[in-house]
Amino acid sequence: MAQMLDDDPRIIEFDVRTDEMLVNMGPQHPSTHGVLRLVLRTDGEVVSEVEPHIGYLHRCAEKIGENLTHRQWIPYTDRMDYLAAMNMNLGWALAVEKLMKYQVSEKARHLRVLIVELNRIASHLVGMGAYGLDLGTFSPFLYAFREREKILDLFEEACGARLTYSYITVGGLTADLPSGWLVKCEAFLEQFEPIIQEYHALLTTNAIFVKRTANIGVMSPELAIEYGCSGPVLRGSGVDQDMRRDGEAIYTAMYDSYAFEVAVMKDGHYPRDHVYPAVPADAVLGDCWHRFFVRMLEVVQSMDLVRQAIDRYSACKGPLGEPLKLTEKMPAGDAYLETECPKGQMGFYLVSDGSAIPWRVRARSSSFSNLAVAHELCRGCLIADVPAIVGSLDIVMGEIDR
Amino acid sequence: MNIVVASAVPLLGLITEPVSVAHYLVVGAILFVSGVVCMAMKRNALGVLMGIELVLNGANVNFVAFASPYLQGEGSRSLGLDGQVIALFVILLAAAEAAVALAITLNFYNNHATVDVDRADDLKG
Amino acid sequence: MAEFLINTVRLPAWLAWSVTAGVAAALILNVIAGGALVFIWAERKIAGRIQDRLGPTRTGGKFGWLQSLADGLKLLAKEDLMPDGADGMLFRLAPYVSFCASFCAFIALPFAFDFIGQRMNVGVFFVIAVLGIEVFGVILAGYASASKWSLFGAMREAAQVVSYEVPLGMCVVVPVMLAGSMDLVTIAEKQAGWLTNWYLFHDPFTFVIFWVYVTCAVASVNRAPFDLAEAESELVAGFHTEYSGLRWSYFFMAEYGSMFLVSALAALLFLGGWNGPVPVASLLGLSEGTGDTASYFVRLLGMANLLGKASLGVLIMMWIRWTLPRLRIDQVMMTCLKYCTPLAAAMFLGAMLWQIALPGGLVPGLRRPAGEIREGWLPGPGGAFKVRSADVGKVVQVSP
Amino acid sequence: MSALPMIAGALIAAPLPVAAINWHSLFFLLFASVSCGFAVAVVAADNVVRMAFYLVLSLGATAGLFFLAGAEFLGAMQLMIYVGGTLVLLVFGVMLTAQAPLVAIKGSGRDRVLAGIVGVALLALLLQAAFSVKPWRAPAAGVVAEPAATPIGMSLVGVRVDEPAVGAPAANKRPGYMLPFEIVSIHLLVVLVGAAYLARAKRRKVPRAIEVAASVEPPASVAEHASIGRERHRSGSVLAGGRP
Repeated sequence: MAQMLDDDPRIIEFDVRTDEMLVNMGPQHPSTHGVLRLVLRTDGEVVSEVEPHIGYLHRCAEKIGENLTHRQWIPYTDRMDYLAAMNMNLGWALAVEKLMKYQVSEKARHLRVLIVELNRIASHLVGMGAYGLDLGTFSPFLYAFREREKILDLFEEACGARLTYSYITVGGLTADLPSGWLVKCEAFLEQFEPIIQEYHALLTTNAIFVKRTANIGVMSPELAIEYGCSGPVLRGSGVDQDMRRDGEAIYTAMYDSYAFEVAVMKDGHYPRDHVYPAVPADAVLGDCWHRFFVRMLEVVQSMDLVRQAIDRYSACKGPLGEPLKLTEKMPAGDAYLETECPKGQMGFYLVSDGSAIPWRVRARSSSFSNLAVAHELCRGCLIADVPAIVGSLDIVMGEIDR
Repeated sequence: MNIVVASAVPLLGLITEPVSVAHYLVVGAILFVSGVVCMAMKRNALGVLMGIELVLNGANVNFVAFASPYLQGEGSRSLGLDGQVIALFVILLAAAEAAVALAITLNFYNNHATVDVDRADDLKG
Repeated sequence: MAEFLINTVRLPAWLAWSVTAGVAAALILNVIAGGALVFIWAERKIAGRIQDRLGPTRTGGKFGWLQSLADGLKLLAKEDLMPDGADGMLFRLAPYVSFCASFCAFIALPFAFDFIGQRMNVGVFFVIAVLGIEVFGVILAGYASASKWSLFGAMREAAQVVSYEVPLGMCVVVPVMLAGSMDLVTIAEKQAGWLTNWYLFHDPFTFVIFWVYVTCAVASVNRAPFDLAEAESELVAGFHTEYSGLRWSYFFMAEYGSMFLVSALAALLFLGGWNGPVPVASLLGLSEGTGDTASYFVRLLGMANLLGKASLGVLIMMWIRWTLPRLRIDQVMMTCLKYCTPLAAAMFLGAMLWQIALPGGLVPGLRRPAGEIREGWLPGPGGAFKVRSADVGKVVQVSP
Repeated sequence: MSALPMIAGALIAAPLPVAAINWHSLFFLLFASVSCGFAVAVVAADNVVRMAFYLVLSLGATAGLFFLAGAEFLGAMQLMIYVGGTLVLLVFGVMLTAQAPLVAIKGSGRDRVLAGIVGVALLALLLQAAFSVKPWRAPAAGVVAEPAATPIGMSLVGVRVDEPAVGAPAANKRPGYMLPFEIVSIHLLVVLVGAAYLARAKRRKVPRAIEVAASVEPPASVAEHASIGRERHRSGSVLAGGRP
């Protein structure tokens, strides 16, 4: 312990007697990603404690879910992680399907993978751009949004909405893809691929960016597990866990026959399926840079998955299949399913009394657990590191407050 | 009104006559006295420090005045460059003095949690 | 101009001088205010282009150039708020302190030969000194706002600007040493002629120190990546969090004013001032010093030259701002103390030794001599002695 | 300060010949009144930040006086070092007086009266001295000061290039300021090191707050995943809305 403290250059005890200050970062603050309020206890520029205060966006989503049928609640899941609404839809749909032991058609399965992975790209683009914004660079944010717009255009064409899709629903999807969509999607992937190098140049390998993120907010794998972190935050600490591979059968079955490598540092290196920039010397496993880098890798990974899904989807003949009726009754019992959303493992739990309306609905939010670890990571950092650390957790308040 | 004008007319000389050394000396004197009073009166250590700065500055004004060639009237001679150089050294030493005094104030603050010089009586018997 | 008013228009001398001074002040003021308008527009357009956007297009005029004007109107009409716990007097005064400092520094800045508010023997020094006072307004604003974010911003700015004054001063001293004068006009005059006469290309050390100067200048005017005092992702808006309306715009004008100022200073000290890369005027047989109409034309050309160089500097600062992330405060200080200061000191020493070793430069005849001997200046064994007037103006190597 | 309204009154009432105004004197008056006025304001103010602000204005105006007296280099120096130095004073003032009681430490009324009496007496003495020598009151006309920056610089490296004052030793005998300059340089260095030492930031083995928390027995599970300051968190938060 003492050894660690000696090595930590940030812990400097000044001889000057100084007063601690309580500072409210948020709920209206440019870099808290929505209505998050962080109370900082600072000694000059050094933050000694960070306390997240949440609940400003609480909308009783779970309680509402107990008064609607399973399919009626889909639009409310849109509004949890509104940056990855498709993934939210899928999580709930799969949970209900698990309870009902319902199997969607092969075509619907591949379409779900396609859509969900595309949404993962969009979500990571926002996370990446906003992270640049947290560190004071504005342009990558707009570069990221430019590409995200194209994904949203695709979604709009597929389901009519740009943010809250309700596309994936219990028992399938609300509609099949329009004709010509796949070509556009492939064209997008084609032009998007080289742009990732641009992001790497502006952020990942930028000297100032590395200085600001490497060795900042280092989270040990043990700490990550203890706090229930998941997703890129967990994998950034070197824990090899991805629900798409390690999850329950009903979920992993979706990714059967898909080839992908979990974006995590194993044996001292990241997957080598593509050419990625080298890990900078200053970066320590579990710091902000690694969390960011894992997201960047997942963008490429998702692109591969989308390509595979396009192939498999177009190989499937026959109809997509109709989703379940709004009032389809569920068997009595309960089901819990965690899926790998862009922000982490999103779990939905429902208890049914045999009607179409669930008796109890609960959601396990990944951002909630990821945010909880912020106060551990921010201890002893500088004020400028707080946005860097909280931004690297890539939280969405809609999901935390529900 | 008449009284004001009558008292003001001699003051008109201030803006019609050229400036002499005596003008500068008056400014220097006022700065100096302000500094002395400040040092004597303030209980805030930083205030005392500012008083010292004022005193040194008042002295500098005098040096500059005596060094200036076009303030010199008949029968007196300018200090020339020497006056300016001495003023320069005063400025440098004042900066050094401020640094040390601040460090002392800071240490005092650490030990007493105040910058009130009246409380610096630890050595009192 | 004053002479013209006295002799031709037959104004009384005091009025003539007042009018002249007023015109000069108004011109400088308009350089700042008008410059701010143009630069804000340019910043928007540049940011837009860099970010694959169009920038303002719809406010009116071609390319949306009325946008800044519309902004100005908005700021004028905006309610002027003051926090409850603020120190009213200091809160109100702070923007003016900043703006005045920025404005005052322009007084000693020559725009072309003889186009200068007040030619000063110690011009460089004055500009740097007055520019340093700008931070004062920022600190007052931060303190008086009674907001913790403002206070953080102010403390950061104080630490940063005071630290960066050291390497900045060292960078500035090198051209001063080469020219043998602190007068900005003299320094720029010495660089007249071809591109190779610019102090940037004087020797390798000045080339390096120019980039140190650029770094320090960006830091001392608080632009990205050193814009910690107003880091919006950390400190909301830093020292001007609580300001709105006209007062806020004074800070803004001060910022753009000092951006232009340090760029112009860079042009004057390293990039030949108002002298272009090719001495067009002297090739045509014109001179800027004679006082006839042609010389005024040459001066205007020089002014365009200087304004162009300074604007280019400002544009580069904008480019940097929209590209790089922001440094952290300890990294900013490290950059100053660990890199800029030692580098500036070493380059200063190097430039000095170069002057002794190769006073005429590597290629003789390509460059004007840097230092000149004036009468009675050469130190001898018995103190100063007179130099023969035939030697005056020649470069004499002083043995150490 | 009271001279200003009187002059203004005089300007209105008396048929003042504007052409007779000596601009140099007018600017002198301007700078002098700012300088003196704010020097007095430093004495009168209680808030330490305002005091520093007044001091800066006073020193800045004094720099203006130096410019008027032909000491351009000294004026710029004053702006850079003195005003810059006071800036640091101000910063420290802000830092040290974040608590309200320290912003305004007031002297007692008795002190004020006493200081006022002494001050006025001293001022009277000094003014009398200032006006006592006749040549000091008689200004020279038409003398233009030589730029002093270069001679000062040369004198600091031990060479005098300025015109000797009347009655001064011959040019090559006059002393340069090489030695004082070196002494001052060393002095500044020593002061810098000393000040840095006095107000140093030193590293402790364990941060203060953790020391306090170390006295509280940490839960067993904590020791397993040692991370910086974890124990401290367990010892309780002081933040509003603390955890259960």
